[in-house]
Amino acid sequence: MSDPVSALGGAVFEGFAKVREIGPVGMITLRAKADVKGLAAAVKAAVGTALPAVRKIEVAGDRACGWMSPDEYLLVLPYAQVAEAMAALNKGLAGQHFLAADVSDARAVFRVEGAKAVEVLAKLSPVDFAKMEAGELRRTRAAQVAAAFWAEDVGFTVVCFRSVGKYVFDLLASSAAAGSELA
Amino acid sequence: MSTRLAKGGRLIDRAASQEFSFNGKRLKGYKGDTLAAALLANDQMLVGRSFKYHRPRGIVAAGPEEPNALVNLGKGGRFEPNQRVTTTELFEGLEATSQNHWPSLEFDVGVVNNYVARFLPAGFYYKTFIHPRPFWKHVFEPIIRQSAGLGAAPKDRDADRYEQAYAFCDLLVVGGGVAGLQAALVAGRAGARVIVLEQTAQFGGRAVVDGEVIDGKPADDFVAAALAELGSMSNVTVKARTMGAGVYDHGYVLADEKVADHTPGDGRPKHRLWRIRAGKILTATGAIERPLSFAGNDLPGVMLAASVRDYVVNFAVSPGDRTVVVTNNDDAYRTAIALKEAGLSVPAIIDARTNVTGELPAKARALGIRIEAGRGVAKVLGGKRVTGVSICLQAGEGAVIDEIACDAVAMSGGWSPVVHLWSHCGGKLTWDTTNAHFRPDAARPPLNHDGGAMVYAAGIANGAMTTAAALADADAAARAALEALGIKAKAGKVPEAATVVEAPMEAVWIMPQGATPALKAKMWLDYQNDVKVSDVQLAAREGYESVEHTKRYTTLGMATDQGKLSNINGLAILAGALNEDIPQVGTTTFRPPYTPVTLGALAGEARGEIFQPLRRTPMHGWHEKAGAYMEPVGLWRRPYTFPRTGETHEQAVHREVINTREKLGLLDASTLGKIIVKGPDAGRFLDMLYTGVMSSLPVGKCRYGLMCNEQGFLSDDGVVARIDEETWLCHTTSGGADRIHAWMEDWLQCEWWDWKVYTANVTEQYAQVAVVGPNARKLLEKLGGMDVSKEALPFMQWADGTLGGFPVRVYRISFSGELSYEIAVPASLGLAFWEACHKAGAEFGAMPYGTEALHIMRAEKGFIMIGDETDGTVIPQDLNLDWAISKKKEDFLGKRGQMRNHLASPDRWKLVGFEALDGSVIPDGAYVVDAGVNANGQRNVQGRITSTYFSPTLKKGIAMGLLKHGPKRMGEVVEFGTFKNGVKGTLKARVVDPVFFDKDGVKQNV
Amino acid sequence: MLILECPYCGVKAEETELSPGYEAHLKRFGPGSTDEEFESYMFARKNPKGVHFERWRHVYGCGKWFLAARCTATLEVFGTYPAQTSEPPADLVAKIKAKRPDWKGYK
Amino acid sequence: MKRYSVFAIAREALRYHTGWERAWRSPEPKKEYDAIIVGAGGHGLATAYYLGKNFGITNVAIIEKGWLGGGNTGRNTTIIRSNYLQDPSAAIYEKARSLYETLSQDLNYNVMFSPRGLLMLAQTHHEVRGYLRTVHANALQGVATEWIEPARVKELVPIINIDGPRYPVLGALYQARGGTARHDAVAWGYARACSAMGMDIIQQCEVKGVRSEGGVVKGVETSKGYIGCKKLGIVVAGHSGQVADMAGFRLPVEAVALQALVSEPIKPCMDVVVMANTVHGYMSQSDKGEMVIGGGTDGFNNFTQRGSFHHIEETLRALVETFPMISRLKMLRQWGGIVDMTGDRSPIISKTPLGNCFMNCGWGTGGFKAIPGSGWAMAELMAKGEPGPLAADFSMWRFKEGQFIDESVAAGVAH
Repeated sequence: MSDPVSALGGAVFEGFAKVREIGPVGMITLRAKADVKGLAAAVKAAVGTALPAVRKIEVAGDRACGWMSPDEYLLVLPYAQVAEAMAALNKGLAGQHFLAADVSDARAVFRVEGAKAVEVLAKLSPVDFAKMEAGELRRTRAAQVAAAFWAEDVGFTVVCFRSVGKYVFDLLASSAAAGSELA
Repeated sequence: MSTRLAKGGRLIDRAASQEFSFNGKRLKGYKGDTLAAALLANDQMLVGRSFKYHRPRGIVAAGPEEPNALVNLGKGGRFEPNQRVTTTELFEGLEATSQNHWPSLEFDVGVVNNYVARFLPAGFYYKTFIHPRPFWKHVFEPIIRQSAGLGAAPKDRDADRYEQAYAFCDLLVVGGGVAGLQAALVAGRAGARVIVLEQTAQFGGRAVVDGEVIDGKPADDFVAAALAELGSMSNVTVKARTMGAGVYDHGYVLADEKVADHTPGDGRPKHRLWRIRAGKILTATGAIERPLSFAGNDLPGVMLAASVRDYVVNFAVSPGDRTVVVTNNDDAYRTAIALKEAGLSVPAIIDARTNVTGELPAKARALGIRIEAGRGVAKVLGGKRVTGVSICLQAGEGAVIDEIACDAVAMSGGWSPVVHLWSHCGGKLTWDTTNAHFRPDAARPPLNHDGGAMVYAAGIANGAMTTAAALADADAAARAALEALGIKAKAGKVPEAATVVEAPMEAVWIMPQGATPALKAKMWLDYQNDVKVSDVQLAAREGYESVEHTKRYTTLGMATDQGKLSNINGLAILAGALNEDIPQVGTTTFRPPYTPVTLGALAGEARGEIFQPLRRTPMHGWHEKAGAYMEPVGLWRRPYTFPRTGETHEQAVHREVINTREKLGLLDASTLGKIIVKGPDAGRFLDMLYTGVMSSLPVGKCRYGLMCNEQGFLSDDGVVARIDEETWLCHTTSGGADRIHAWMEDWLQCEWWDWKVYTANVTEQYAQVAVVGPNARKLLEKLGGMDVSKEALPFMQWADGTLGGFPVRVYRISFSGELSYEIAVPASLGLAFWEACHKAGAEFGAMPYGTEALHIMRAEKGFIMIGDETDGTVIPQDLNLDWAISKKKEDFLGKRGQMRNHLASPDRWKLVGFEALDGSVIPDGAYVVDAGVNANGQRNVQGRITSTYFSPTLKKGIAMGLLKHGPKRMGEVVEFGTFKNGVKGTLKARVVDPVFFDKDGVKQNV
Repeated sequence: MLILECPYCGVKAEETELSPGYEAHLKRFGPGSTDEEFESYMFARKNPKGVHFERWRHVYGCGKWFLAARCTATLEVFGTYPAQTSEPPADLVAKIKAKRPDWKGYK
Repeated sequence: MKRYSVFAIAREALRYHTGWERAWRSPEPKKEYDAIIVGAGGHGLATAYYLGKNFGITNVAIIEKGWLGGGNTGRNTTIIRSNYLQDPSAAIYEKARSLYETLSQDLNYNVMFSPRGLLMLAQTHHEVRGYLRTVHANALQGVATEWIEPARVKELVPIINIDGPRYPVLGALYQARGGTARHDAVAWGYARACSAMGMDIIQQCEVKGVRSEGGVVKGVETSKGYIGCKKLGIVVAGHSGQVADMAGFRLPVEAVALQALVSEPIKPCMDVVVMANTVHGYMSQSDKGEMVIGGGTDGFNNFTQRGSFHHIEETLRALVETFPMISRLKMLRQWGGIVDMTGDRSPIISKTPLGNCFMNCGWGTGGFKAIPGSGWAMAELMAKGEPGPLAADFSMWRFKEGQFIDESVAAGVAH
């Protein structure tokens, strides 16, 4: 068997900001209502974070849990730890109404880095970045496809569907082209 | 002649000379020039020809209102027609050519229209060219089209790129004149998030040109200080060269930033389209001067008075040595004074007002300028250039009193506020009698999402006509906007501007008042479209009384300047002709954009590779390398076939079919939709969604299912697998995953919200490979890792395991009638698994196959295809799929719809197979004809083809289709109407069973 | 270019992040209903020039359907609320009535 | 009515065009008419015209809230075609198209019908099959269309990017006698002809109510007072629901915004009309030289005549990709109209629950091209009280039966 391969094999672009594909990253879609018994503990056991508030993401090192909708969370973790985390969820939520699905391979993940990273995204998403709160996970649109991002270090982590990974990378690269800074 | 003055010029850098060309002539200008200024500096007054009569046209204005001076700019991939010279910044190497003439600008054959202009009044084409009938298309229309059209059509692909960006603010200030800057200062100091847009490269608007004094200092100082202060505020963004193009609902504003128009080819985007969402919008867009309607007012050399001033003050360019000023207001005297102070001659100021008082006329008199009060221009003299004016009594009919030689005329008919942005979303206007213009009616603003005012007008754009008034108005407007936003403004003093007392203007719509028809036929309203006073009067006479009728009948205001100069003058003429007041007649609707926006900017980054998202499976790159011919399926690309060297697509497809049927075929089926449905109510939910029963499906098994919409029409199909007690996996068609997932969520969220069901679209988590053909099991056995025998994994079951070390889920399902496994692996291993299959399958004759082979094989088996057998009007019963529809269930989506008369009718067309009697392939889309014609004379039909192929397996044409009472008519011969290469024909075919191959399923059940 | 606030995640979403779904509070008629009932469920849509209740999905966000009260003549938005209800909330109805005294109320 | 001709123009030119008479009268309403048409757009005026011409009914008033031709008639992209798939659509649109052929002569008003040819591009295999089906259907319906190969497409439209790369052109459905006409002139020409027959066009007159007695219409309340009528035709696209409300019935119609735009004019570069449905855009070049561009509708009820701008962007993305040379042209003006959409996106020409009251609406995005055929069929319906063959399938009761006239099935679109 071969090693898992991310959508673009780690493509990189350097313009006024740096764009690089990272991954493969472990991701689990967890559907459950916030008041489900044992949810917080199961998430803690799976990725080591608290349950995020509405529109927030709780980050703990290379693991995180993001609020996706009133009954959906996105768990982020190292690719190799997914099976273990799935087991923890299934155990912790046994008997409850929930759905946990491994979506690690269904996503492409990018880092957009640099002091002007926000300008790269401002060309693609109808988001008022100045009003984004600390620790906010924003689900929106990047040009013509769905995307989600949150601020991390000096820049953003951007998640999209795997099949459009190349499209999103090309978009980010075109937006980050040297000389096209917004300010 | 027009020329460059020896000194002066606020905006030019005489040390930086720039070379450019016009109609091949090499000319020189300075950095800071507009192309218009540079042309005038080179005595190039004649720059184009008008639309209809091909009259010679010169530069009239100095800004975006310019109707005449449009040129072709650049060449090749940077060629751009209809570029306005007054808003084009000069750059080194600029190449421009004039438009709309043949063979040359100086000598244009089209000018013949001018000499027969009398025969070509407004709307003449509606009244003629009627007979003979074919002549319109073949003779008249081509002539009209060729003579219209202005600039040349670009030929090449655009060499530049464009981009778009979002921005958000509390207050958007459009206009970087002193009013806009003052508003921005008030808002910026209050801590509001502010964006300021200025369409040109400079700030300050008219005040800096007219030498206004603010707080005791030149306006230039005020502007510099304001920009410095705004620049220091982190909450304020100031953008030059950015035009506020349009205001849309809920505070959405489009703005066009000309990033690299003046530095072409420097690698930056040419334009950036800003999509701004503003809490409130403040429009401080100034005003536009109106021409006066006198005979010959369109000759090159007749210009707007303030524009003449702009050229002199900003660029040190004199439009003429001797300039006559014609006016109905005091402001135009500033032009006379500026010209005189620049050492130029002003032979006379012709003022339509009988009583000329005020400071500015006094100053003009003191400078020794002759003032002709109560007079008007009877006619401008000259051909391609002004040579003089004859003057008359304004109150008279145009009898000439005197002639004055001159080479330029500066005219002013008063000022119209730029109300476009106020009006785009429905802001209403009020008529201001004092200034004879429409201005925003603050009581009736455009409304925002909360029902409050969305736009505030400020300064001259709001009818505050002096610098002092404009500053005070802008200050107040900004404060009002802030208050509505809930932001507290800081106390502050409004800067004070020195005020020159001006006497009232007097509305003059026709000069002279009682002009004869001959004169009125030479008074231009719309220069570019050649609409004259006489045309508007004709429209009114003929009953085109609505302002919209007049505009459309005469084409007034429909040229590329969108009537910036002509609308109010035309309206006044119409009101006069109808004997109504101007406000009763009303204005036409203001539509975005304020000035034209390049289509490339509106398309943005979406071109070439990123025109649309292209969805790729993990094996996409492999297919491309293998030379696959791809076809779009939704946003996916799927291999249609994998042609080998020398093969046609058809040959390749046939090879793939035969190989799969005889040996082994591999298909990338990753695009198939996969949706997990889980929960205590999941079975109940799926029973509502599918026409069949899914709740009873045992764990480990698969079942084919159909989904209908509420109308009852078949919308999707696929195999459902029961994963565990609470979990099902639903396969959808390739294009259907997102749609079906949304459909599920719609019902769960909006109808059955108390049902405990969760869904997850995991389509992209898995790559899926169909291993198909007699050798399929051999391949899997060679990969090894799990038992895929007939006993362990019978047809319509699934199992988890490993194959060749890959974690897999294997579905024993078939869409080809062959022994077939569909194998799902994590997408990140998809390519490796695909390659492993090819490697291991080589000895069994493995070949990839594409969608066309897939389609043929399913048609040979009589399997339906969503999108082929269905088209949104077909119900499962039409396709003899009753076996997949539960009779027991009380309800499922679509059941009630299918009970309606038309859908329950026994006369519906139903699925059958067709075989042409001659063995040929029946043409795609052909209809089965029936006897006679219907009440509309159309041939009656009784069926149609839904899929038709040459079957490489059976070596003949096969087809599926729908036929009235079809299944009861097996063996009958029917007739198809065919139509190929323009020739109608017929083709006889026999009605047969739609399963053409291996009816008993021997091959798949091994 | 509308902005509607998603009642689930609080995002002031712009129209391009949403997908429209036409009339809200439709009552589904299945088997057992009359042809007239079924026709009215499928086709007889409300089309007022004024206050209208409609469905939107925050498709590029949390994926949830929500409902909005909006004026079709001015595009004023009176409020948004979750989809799991068969009629508009009373406080929203009261708010609209206060702003639009002529409005005849939700029917 | 004085006839229009080149001689009339020459005669008038000599007296500075002071002798032209009004194109239509602006009378005050009479107390009663044999028939009232509500709505003086193209469809309403055409209905009145054919009532007079085909049935001799000339005691007719056409009542208009604003100005004649001021609604969708003057806001569309002027495309005329009849290459529809379903029999009822093909019949009425072909009737309209054939009437357009001689409309200028019939009305003595040049409506500039320009049968320059119309192409619907096939850019997926699915679309190819859909158009092949249409071509076969059209051949049996008596509509002259053909399937043409990419090389011929390129010949007809030299500026097209035939090879994609994204959506290569695989061929096209071609209607050689499809084209365009001058939209305003259609309304004006009909209005002038109606007025000449003695009909009253009453502008600036808003209908406020419909009066009936015993289930039969008696007249309309208007801003100019009550006007009686024996028959009432409601032809008010975009506001059909509102007027139907006054007449006491509900329509299966929703109002949405449809947008269009024109570029600045350039010299002729495209002689045919091109529709690219895969990427959602269509374009033609007007006689003035403007590229006339249209796209899709909004998805929400809207009466503002302003659409959402992202639809314009989507359309332009598609067209810039399809015709790369337009990238450096400029958008001169964009606007919106309110169209009414039915459950199957096909029109309604129908009797109504109210006696002697007839409805013509639901043309969606396809109204302009239908005007003469729609007027013809509506006049027949009003005159006879029963639909003729052209209108028979467009009953407002078809939805209950599930008998749709669905044009979307062959990758076609309704506009």
